[in-house]
Amino acid sequence: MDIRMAGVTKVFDQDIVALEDVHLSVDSGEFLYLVGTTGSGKTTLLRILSREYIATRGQVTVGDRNLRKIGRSELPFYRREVGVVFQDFKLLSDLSALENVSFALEAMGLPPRIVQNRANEVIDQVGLWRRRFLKPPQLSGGEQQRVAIARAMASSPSVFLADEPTGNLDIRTSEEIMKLLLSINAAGTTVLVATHDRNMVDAYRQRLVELHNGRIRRDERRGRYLLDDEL
Amino acid sequence: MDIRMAGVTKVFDQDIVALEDVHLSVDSGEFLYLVGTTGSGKTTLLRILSREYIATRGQVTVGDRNLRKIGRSELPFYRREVGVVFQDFKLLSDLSALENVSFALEAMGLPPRIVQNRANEVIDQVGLWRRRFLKPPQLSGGEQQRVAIARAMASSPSVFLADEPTGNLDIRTSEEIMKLLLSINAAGTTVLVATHDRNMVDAYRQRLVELHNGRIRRDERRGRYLLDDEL
Amino acid sequence: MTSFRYALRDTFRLLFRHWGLSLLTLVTAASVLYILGFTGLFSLNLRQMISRVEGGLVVQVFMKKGQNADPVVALVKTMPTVTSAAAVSPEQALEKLRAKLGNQARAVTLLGENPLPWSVEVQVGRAEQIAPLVRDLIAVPEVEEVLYSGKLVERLTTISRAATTASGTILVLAAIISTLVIFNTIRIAIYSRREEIEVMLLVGATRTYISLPFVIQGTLLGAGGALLAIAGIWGTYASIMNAVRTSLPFLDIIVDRRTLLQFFLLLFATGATLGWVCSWLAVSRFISRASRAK
Amino acid sequence: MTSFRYALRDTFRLLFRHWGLSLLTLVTAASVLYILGFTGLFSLNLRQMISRVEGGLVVQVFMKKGQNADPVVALVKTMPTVTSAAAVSPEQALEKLRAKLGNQARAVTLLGENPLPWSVEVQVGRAEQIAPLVRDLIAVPEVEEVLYSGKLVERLTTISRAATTASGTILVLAAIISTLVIFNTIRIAIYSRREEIEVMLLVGATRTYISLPFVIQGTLLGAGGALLAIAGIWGTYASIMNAVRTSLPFLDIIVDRRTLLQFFLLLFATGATLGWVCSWLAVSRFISRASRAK
Ligand SMILES: Nc1ncnc2c1ncn2[C@@H]1O[C@H](COP(=O)(O)OP(=O)(O)OP(=O)(O)O)[C@@H](O)[C@H]1O
Ligand SMILES: Nc1ncnc2c1ncn2[C@@H]1O[C@H](COP(=O)(O)OP(=O)(O)OP(=O)(O)O)[C@@H](O)[C@H]1O
Ligand SMILES: [Mg+2]
Ligand SMILES: [Mg+2]
Repeated sequence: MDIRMAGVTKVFDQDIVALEDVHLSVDSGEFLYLVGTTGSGKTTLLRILSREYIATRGQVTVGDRNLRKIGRSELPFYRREVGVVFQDFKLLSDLSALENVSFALEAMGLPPRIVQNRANEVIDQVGLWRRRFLKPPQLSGGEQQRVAIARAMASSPSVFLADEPTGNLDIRTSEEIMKLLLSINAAGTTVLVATHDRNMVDAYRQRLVELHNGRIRRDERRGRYLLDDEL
Repeated sequence: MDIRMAGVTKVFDQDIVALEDVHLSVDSGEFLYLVGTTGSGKTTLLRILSREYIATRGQVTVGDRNLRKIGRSELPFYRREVGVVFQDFKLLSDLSALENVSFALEAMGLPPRIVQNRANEVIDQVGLWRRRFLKPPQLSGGEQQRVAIARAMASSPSVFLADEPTGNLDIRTSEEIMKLLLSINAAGTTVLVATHDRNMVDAYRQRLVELHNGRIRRDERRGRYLLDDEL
Repeated sequence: MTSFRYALRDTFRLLFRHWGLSLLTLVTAASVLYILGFTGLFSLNLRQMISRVEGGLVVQVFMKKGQNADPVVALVKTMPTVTSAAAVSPEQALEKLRAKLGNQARAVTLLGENPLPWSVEVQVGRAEQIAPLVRDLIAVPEVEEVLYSGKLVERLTTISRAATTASGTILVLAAIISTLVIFNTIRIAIYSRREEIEVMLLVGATRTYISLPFVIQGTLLGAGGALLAIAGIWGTYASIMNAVRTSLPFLDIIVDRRTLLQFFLLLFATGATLGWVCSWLAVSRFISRASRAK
Repeated sequence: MTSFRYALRDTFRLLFRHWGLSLLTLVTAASVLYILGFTGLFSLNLRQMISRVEGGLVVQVFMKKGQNADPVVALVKTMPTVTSAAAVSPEQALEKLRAKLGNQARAVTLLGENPLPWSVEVQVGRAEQIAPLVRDLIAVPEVEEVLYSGKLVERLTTISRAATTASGTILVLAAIISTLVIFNTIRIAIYSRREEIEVMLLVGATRTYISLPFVIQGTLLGAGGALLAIAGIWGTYASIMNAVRTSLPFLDIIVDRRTLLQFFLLLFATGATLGWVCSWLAVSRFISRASRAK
């Protein structure tokens, strides 16, 4: 699905402007890095796309849906088409890694056998087969992050939003995850990745959007991760 | 304070061996990177030092304390001497950034005026002055991470344990945090930093210990971050 | 269908993963329903005792000298409020008087001819039906005098009314309090799972999918609490029945198994319904709050 | 000292940041204490009424023909259990008999000479004191006969004993249930803050520092709940007193302000203590569990 943001501004209480007049257009099947210093608005942008937040001003459409007009009963169905890797994982701590994945699939009403197969498959893909029965508090940070990735990709969403998917991973594992994201993208899914990971951004060049104080500062087809003094 | 670990092994349920026969000696005032792939045991090692976990086998002493023998009533006082930046931050979500720092100081029984001054000081040092009244859910990932750092350093601990303190930070901010850690270390504090951040490790060379499957694989005075195939 | 199976499994997950919480909720529900049930039984018994006392009230109708009791007995048979009517001959009346006087009975033996008239003893079911009955009886020409303990009837009427109001009020109060406590407990229990609910919403679970396990759980806890309460009440009440039977046999407490069974079924239904409605309300509010976009 | 100031501030933080939770706990505590208080008042009233009835029991002592009542009056004055004793002359006795006979009074007017003896009406405070009294009176040579409603006394004795046991049991039950519900509610409320407790432990807070705000909070909620409950009970009880005064004036319910005040103070203390002990137990258990090293 394609994403269109036009003049999107997000203002929080106390006049904190997290996003300001953002125009962004992502075609169906594109891969996009979202970079920017901490607090520049990456997570806020992704949250607007997952309809956790509603833009204070501006238009957001994903596929043929106007996010401002999604009703209470339609929201779950929208969310099933959008896979999200949350920056803080948001795993259920009393479910095992495998159950964390399968319960998300179950919530979509899929029959048990399909759920089991798919959950096993993605847990294996993120390299957690041997850890699948452990619960999040028993997993290392990187392992938790991979459970979060597995859960987000399990439902084969049309849009994949990943907030720092390699923030807790070593370089080798990061590379594997990046390859996974690229393969998801290759299957036609639109992928947005918010990241600070310079190594990855430079190793796998893709469209790169840089946020600065809530505004888009750069939008390049095969951008490199640049520091302020390198601009 | 110095840290001595001798033959430390940590086995969890289901025979998961997170650390195996670790011998590590860190002198008072040293700075040490802890690296290793995800799941290699970095967090487990730090948790043994903060007495969240007790080693299954082996001896651990910090300063003149044998960690196996710390009693229930002594534990709080030990923990005050050890500042910890947790991988998942562990901030209280209904306290503001500033309060998250000050409450930790208050818990040590410091008088209000000293608490206020010190909390303001460290919040400013990590660059959150303008965000100090926001609560964790209102802060970006990197901002939360800096609150966690501020809280850990506020009490001027003798040992500073940081688990991925730059995992959610961009390169520029990471550098500032690294400088902060180095200045804490320069003041005589023993600092252990578990990290995946190759850029930082290579930019600020320090003693480097690499864990691999729970065992120490490398221990170099000014080590570089190497991938398996670079060894 | 599948999602109902998931819901059932999740219910048991909720119940057993947080079994401490479940147990606390269960015990609270049981305690509260115990109180509610006991209050209910108490009201039932109160009403029964009062109606027994009321049923024992007697109106004495004295006929004029030389008249027998037939006209009054005939009239009274047509009245729906009258539960019994017995004619008393002068001889029987004298016997009774003697018995009643006890040690002063010698006074009676000093009488010559029996001076007492025919009379009828009439009983009704409820104290407040006495006043109209008396009015009708006095209108009968053959009746000399109608005697009844006016003050007692008045008292009984007010006591009966007061007891009805009181037991009703107590029951309503107990019901309100039970609902409050159960609702609060379930809400607090759900409050401690708010993160779970938030995460479920974020991954696209529907409201029904999220709430079903909580609602089933609430219903089970309510029903389970009710069962515990019933067991407790049965235990206490059985020992009360025993104690009453041996030492206060004149007290008319309810021992009829059919009535008690119905009562317990009602309590069970109340517990399950309370658990159901309360958990549904509580979880709905949470879902609404958590799914509000900021 | 400073840490107590922190504790106070944190208490209010707990109370108001999670005000929904506090309110739920408060209402639950109030509800439960309302029930407890009401049960208490009910027991008090029950005992008072029974003791009034018992105090109204009369033992009639009939003297031998020609003897006056003085020896019995003299004897009875020395007995500590006797609350009143009144001599009745034969003339008074005849008057009473006439009144008692009602419409059969004509029988008495037919008597010639007054056949009735001197008698004494003796009252004691408690039904169970009657049997020994009677034994002593019968031993007096001038006494012809001692009359008392044996069955009634027996009944009253058992009723009085049963009521004492019952009201005691009910009170104990209510107290246990209150404790359970309040403890559970506080525990569930604390359960939802377990992360907070864990974090505090990790940054080196002492047990006291962590528990103090929870304990103060629990005490305040218990005390606040008790105040609400007292207000509620006062409201209900005042309207009951009113209703009783106007329509059941013969019912002896407690209206003495001093007694009620003492009772309410006791209830307040109970609420505060319950809140205190329960929150202390609950938070201690949590801290112990959370601080166990793995
Ligand atoms: N709910 C909120 N209320 C108030 N301010 C908020 C809220 N959410 C975000 N902000 C503010 O908006 C700004 C942007 O936050 P955002 O989380 O989008 O940053 P980010 O680019 O994801 O940063 P990071 O790389 O550190 O995760 C931050 O300064 C943050 O304090
Ligand atoms: N409480 C626990 N119970 C069972 N297994 C555990 C527990 N804690 C950690 N482990 C296991 O021990 C191993 C080491 O975990 P640890 O958190 O120390 O890794 P790490 O080096 O910090 O990894 P990362 O870089 O991903 O944070 C992991 O495989 C993890 O699954
Ligand atoms: Mg972010
Ligand atoms: Mg770790």
